[in-house]
Amino acid sequence: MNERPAAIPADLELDGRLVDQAREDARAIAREVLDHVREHTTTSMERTALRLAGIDGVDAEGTPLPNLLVEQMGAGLGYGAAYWLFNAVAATGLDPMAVAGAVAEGRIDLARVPSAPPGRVRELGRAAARAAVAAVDARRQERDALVGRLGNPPSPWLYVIVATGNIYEDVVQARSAARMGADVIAVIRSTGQSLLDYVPYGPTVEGYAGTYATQANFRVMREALDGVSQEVGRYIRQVNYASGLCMPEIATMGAIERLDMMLNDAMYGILFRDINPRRTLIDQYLSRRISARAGHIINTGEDNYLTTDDAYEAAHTVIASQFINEQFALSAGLKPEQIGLGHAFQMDPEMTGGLLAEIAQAALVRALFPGCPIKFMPPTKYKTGNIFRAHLQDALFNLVGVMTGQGIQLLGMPTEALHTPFVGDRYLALENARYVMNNARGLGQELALRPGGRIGRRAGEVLERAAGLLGEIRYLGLWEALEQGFFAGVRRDREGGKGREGVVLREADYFNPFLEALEGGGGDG
Amino acid sequence: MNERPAAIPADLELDGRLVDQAREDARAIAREVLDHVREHTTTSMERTALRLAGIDGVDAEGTPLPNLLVEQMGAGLGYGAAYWLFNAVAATGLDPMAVAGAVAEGRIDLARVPSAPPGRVRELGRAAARAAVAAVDARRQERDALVGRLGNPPSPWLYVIVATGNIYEDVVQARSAARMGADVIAVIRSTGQSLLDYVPYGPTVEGYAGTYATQANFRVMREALDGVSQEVGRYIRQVNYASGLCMPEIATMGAIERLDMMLNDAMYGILFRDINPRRTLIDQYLSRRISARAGHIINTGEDNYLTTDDAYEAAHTVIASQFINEQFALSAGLKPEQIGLGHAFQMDPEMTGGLLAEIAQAALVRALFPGCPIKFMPPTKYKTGNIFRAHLQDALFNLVGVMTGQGIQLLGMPTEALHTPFVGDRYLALENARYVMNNARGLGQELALRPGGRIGRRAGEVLERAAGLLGEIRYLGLWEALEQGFFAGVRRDREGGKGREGVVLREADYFNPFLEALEGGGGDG
Amino acid sequence: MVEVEGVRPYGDRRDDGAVQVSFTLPVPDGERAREAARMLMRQMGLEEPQVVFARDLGGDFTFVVGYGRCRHAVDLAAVRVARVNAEVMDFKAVNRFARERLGRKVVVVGACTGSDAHTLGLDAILSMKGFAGDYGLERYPEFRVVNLGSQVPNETLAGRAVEEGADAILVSQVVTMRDVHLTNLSRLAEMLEAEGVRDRVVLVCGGPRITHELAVELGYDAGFGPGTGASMVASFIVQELDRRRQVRRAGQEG
Amino acid sequence: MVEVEGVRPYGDRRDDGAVQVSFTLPVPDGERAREAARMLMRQMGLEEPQVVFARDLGGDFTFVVGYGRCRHAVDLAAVRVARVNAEVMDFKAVNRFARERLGRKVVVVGACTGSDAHTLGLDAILSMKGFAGDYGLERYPEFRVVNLGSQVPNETLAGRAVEEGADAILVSQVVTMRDVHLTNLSRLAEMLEAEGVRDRVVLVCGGPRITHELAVELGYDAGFGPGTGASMVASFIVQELDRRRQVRRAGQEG
Ligand code: B12
Ligand code: B12
Ligand SMILES: Cc1ncc(COP(=O)(O)O)c(C=O)c1O
Ligand SMILES: Cc1ncc(COP(=O)(O)O)c(C=O)c1O
Repeated sequence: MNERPAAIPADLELDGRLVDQAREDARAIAREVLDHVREHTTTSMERTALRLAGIDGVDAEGTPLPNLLVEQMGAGLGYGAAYWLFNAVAATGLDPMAVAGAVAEGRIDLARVPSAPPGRVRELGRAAARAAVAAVDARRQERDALVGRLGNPPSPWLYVIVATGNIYEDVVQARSAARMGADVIAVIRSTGQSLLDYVPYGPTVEGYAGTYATQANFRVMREALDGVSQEVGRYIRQVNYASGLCMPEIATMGAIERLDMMLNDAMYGILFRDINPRRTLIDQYLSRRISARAGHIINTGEDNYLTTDDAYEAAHTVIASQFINEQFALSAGLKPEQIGLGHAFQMDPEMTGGLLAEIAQAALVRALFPGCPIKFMPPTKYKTGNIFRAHLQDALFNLVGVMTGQGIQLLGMPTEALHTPFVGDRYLALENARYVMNNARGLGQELALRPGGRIGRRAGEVLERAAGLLGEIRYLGLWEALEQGFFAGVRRDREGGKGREGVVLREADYFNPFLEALEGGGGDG
Repeated sequence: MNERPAAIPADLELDGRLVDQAREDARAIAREVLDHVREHTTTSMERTALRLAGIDGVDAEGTPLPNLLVEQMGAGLGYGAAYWLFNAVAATGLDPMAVAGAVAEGRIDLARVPSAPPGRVRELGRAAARAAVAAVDARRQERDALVGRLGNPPSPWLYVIVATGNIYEDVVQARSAARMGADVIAVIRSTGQSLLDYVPYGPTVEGYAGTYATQANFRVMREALDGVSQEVGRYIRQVNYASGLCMPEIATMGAIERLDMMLNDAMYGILFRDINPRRTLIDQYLSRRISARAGHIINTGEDNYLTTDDAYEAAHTVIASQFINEQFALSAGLKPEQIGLGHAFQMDPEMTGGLLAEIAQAALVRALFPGCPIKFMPPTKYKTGNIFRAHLQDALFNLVGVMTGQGIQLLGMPTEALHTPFVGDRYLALENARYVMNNARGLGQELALRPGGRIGRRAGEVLERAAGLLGEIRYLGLWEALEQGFFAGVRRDREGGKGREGVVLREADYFNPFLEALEGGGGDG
Repeated sequence: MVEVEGVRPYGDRRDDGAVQVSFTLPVPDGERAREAARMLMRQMGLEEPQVVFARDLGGDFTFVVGYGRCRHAVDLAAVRVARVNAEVMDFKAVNRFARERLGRKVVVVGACTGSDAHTLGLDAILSMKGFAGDYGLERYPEFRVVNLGSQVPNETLAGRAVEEGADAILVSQVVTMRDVHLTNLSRLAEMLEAEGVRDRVVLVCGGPRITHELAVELGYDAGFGPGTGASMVASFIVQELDRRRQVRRAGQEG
Repeated sequence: MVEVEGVRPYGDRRDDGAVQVSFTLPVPDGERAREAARMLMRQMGLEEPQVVFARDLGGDFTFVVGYGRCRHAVDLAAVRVARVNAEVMDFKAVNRFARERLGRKVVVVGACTGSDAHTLGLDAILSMKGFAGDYGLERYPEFRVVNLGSQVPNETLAGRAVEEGADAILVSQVVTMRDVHLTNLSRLAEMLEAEGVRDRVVLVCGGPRITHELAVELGYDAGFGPGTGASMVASFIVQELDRRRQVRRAGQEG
């Protein structure tokens, strides 16, 4: 993604003090939340610890073992699942997986295992954590090696989705997409998976408008993409969703199976899935710690605000949210080049001069987060069954993407209003991007913004409103801001929503060697 | 068309001296040709005189009366058809139409009519000419009144073609197009009409990839467009072709039936229809005199060069030809606002950065001819059966049109490679233009060319090569340049090609009161 | 071509039958794929089938664009259109109608059911703001609205409807892949049947792929597609309630 | 859907039969136009037909975009492809073949016939420059090319062919509206028959809408469509001439 930065964003005459102010407010907003995070854990966080300890698989009823064990720990969860697990390991001499198996068969009740010497338990846990992190590092080095050998495509990277519901069909279509020029392949999740409080197991062949995110499915797709990467001589990146009630668990699976990007937003689950705010904000921290270590690029979800809110009126909420997501990410140890802040081309196509406003927005995001690989989402909301006009909306979107130097371009589909992409739709979308971007290469360097023009003014206004909003949020606190519906016009109570029951206060001697190890990796979380 | 000029063309730092030089060379080139023109007439020129005298209709065999009479004048044509006609009028006391009828029935042989006193003949001719010009003026005032009441659309004007072969079907589709937002309707001629040495007569319902240009067809379409103009509250302009072997006759029909634009190029017939160079250059002068008086906007055909030549390599030949067409037009009394110089968006869509070169070209043309309503032609050559990509090529074409402030935008069709437009194709083309132009309104004012950038450099190079070419042509003379294949890579001998036999030397007392009257209208021809 | 009575597609002349198609064949590009495409077009009744563009999609597929002349025709007189039977009234008229004919507040319970989280469509009908200037039902003084939002199980919706004594149930289904919407919608209808509440409520569904015809097939009283405004829905509900009231009255009298 | 053996259109799963169509009906927009469109799609064998977009084109027409699931399928094994029977050789190979097997220069006369003025296609085959890096026949040492250019009457072409003692006649037809190309092409073939020169020449045509299959139907020896390079044409001509030579020889001997 290390291209000469597009020149148009650099033309924006932004008020530097305002930018610093906004960033400082966002830092304070995140800090307050993180104080809360540090005092709590969640069922999903603890299941993540178990997964990192190597526990996987399901019991006779198909319940994932991490869920089974965490349920058994019940009220004791505040001590950390790792404590119970390694206590049992110490006591029985079995390895974690064997302990889990015994629990599944009812041969062991973790609460009743005689407690081993704390020092011993911690030692075992830390050893396991070192091993886990080493495994993650190994996959990351694998990626670095492949990218080193195969190289990166020019930006924007072309990102397409597959969503057949059947991982084996997904693979066929992903290969076709890569051969047609796609750089990044995302497997969309089956509708509603985000609200499952467990991760489905094994390869799956039925899903609704998406394919279940399972570790086996991750592996199947990774193998296929590694294969086609060799064939096309480009490293093809794989994406899934570290989002919903199992956010950190999926991040872990993504780390183990060498996914390259994770859709992961500090607030998406709260706003769009009515997941409990505390649950989501606690989970996002750990999931980002994992992604930071795994070398994932996270993709934030601000684009979604514009599906419920008006893209022109609410443009500043996207910027404000990006500042917040940036701070949460940095606090979790993610480097700027790992933070794919999201936004979208969603203004009313009937708006006269709308393209100027879209350019202003895209240039503003680029200018505010120069180190980040910005994720640019396509027009969707105003698409209709008129596939011909939809194709044109995507053409202007692609033009703005290349003109303003976006990093990751999620390609729009002519059939957006109709169905998840057909294999032929993906061809048309890739051709659209290739044609427009190749034909317009360099335009962003050739054209400059006229000083004092409408584009510059619009960008300045949006920044001002975003900074104002951040000031308010800092004053109120993020919890209150969510209750007042500052984002996407949605109000969420800090105690309401799904998965609240999974939030647990950490005991004084809470034990989570994996988190410790990951935090060793840096960041100020 | 009186919009604030787009700013991008104004950014071009063109060498003013070079521009003046080019224009001066073009003036000299035209002057030399016009000296030749003034000494000759053509069968089509004389048929035009007869039409202006009110002679229309066909004989029993279907031969148009103007052709019949001119044939009868044979060698005497050098005295001017008007002489023979009004001599007969004077001698018989019949009116021109009656004389023609008598000739058709073989009751009069113009050569054998006793010659009346020359003074009397001239007097009758000049009276007829005054009446003819007055009739043309009346139609022009009619247009001015309608435009005054209904107003003009914003530029670029949206221009579409109809080409069913059946004038009544054309009318249905023209109405539909106007209601969908078209500003200008051109009826494409039937394949090959340009090589007919007569104008077909009456309304026609069969044609090949076009509809015959006949005066009756002009009238049928004019009525329909006047009707729909009232309905949509915009004056809908009508276009046809004053081109081919009957160039000035069709210009006359267009003046009488109040057409608004005429495709009319000083060299198209020579290059693309292998019509004799002398014939074409003589005919174009009279046809332009008529269009000047009728208030037509002419559309020149430089776009066609790029279908046989490479659009990037031959870009300068388009500019050179435009300078020449401009001078021929001014010499015939056309005002700049009547000179729709043509060019096209025809570069290889696979060319990296091609859009920059297209912007450079469009901006250059706009900057060189600020007073002219530039006619911008769509991509056609590189279109294939891939209607989806074709639609995108047109989107970038429309973007460049609105960004650079072109005057008349001939809309591209997604099915360009397949068939003359279907009614549905026209809808898609108009939607494409409306969406892109409305969304990008103002972009040309907001964005500036970076000084010393690639776009500016490219424009400068093209201008330099064009000026160089004009210098050479001035030195060689246009006749020689055509023989050496300077345009469209086609070589044409001044004595070769179709219709050469129709070129006649004017006698000392050549009589053409209509030309006299038209030249009274100004211009330095 | 075979001359059938009726309307045919129109390219640039009456009855030329011009039709454009595009599809992908799970076959690598090449003459065989193109010929196969032409054969398919012939089977569709497209004469003079032409493959005007074909592109290989990475080895296993060929994308095709084709044109042909449609032999089929439709007798317009025979075209039957299923319409929601209610005359559309505006905000004021609906409320007046409710006050005068029903004499009580109309209670509606709405939800996006199953795993569907697309609330914009339902909100367009229910929320104050409404859609394209057409106020939502919450703003109607004569309506009481309970909007359960997204991803609501059919059970929950049915339960709340009974609790609230709903006059009408409004269901939104936007996700249609693998026909989930059909399953979801018919399940709810059956459930209400089973619980014997079906004929106590006006049952309405909507979504981008919903037509009134389809809704009726699924056992609903009405279905609304793209571009629906709240007033259309409100008009139907009050008129339907009034119709039922009259039927009941007639029943009692007779 | 009815299970037929063979390949079907593929949207996002094998055999889902997904097909996109667009066409215009000479009927004003409205539910009737949409329903008529659905009925047409059903007649084409498209199940679950959906009109996903419809727009009025100024009163008299409705433009429609639709999707449906194609019931038809094609048995790939049964697909027959008409191919020009000649193996393609390159510039060098063709000239060597001509020298060795024919032992004389091959004379070709080409033209855009009738009112057709589209010379680029023919020039791509005949001119020195050629097309996409594939030299034109003028550059072949073993060929003598007479390019008559545009808008050449069939009579003129036939006449010149005889004068020049042409081995092959190359005709280009680009304009196809109202099937003019079919009329032009068959007229020429008949004319050559009538003058008894048909079997003395290799008769070839080409153009964007020409397929080999069509050419043969029209009485030509071969037809070439979009993307043709001169070498393909040259290969066919020399091999066809050689084939005929052998047949004649065999005839004399037997
Ligand atoms: C906005 C949007 C989202 C937003 C939703 C935000 C929200 N709170 O609603 C977000 C980003 C969250 C989202 C997520 C997803 N989406 Co979504 N989304 C869309 C999008 C872009 C617009 C839909 C919309 O709001 N239209 C505007 C409303 C007003 O129109 P409408 O729904 O048609 O409603 C009108 C009528 O239908 C009718 N109506 C609708 N409901 C009702 C109900 C009643 C009772 C009545 C009377 C009338 C009525 O009246 C309304 C006003 O006229 C469409 C694509 C498109 N352009 O259509 C995709 C689309 C609907 N989404 C799709 C998918 C697959 C998803 C996901 C499942 C993807 C995934 N696997 O992650 C997720 C998960 C969501 C879930 N669990 O359901 C697909 C559905 C494919 C299919 N046919 O099954 C679409 C078509 C995109 C695509 N091509 O893939 N999506
Ligand atoms: C360039 C062009 C012109 C130029 C022609 C310049 C010239 N000297 O050739 C100009 C501007 C003069 C022109 C004019 C017209 N054109 Co024109 N033109 C085109 C255009 C844009 C490209 C055609 C082309 O050159 N393609 C490139 C060549 C290399 O490809 P090709 O012809 O397919 O040739 C290849 C193969 O087919 C094959 N091949 C072709 N011929 C032969 C012959 C032999 C023997 C062999 C072996 C192979 C072979 O080999 C070639 C190389 O691979 C097309 C639209 C399009 N994009 O296709 C319209 C198009 C062909 N034109 C069209 C029309 C209608 C006209 C006009 C008649 C319009 C009018 N009424 O005024 C006029 C008049 C021309 C006339 N009298 O015939 C229509 C034809 C519609 C139809 N299907 O009938 C088209 C499709 C545009 C449209 N959609 O309306 N045109
Ligand atoms: C951050 C994030 N998570 C998840 C999703 C997908 O939704 P779901 O949670 O239903 O899988 C999105 C939607 O684009 C997203 O942006
Ligand atoms: C000036 C001019 N005349 C005529 C034509 C049309 O060709 P024809 O002379 O065959 O009608 C064109 C083609 O665009 C043109 O530009």
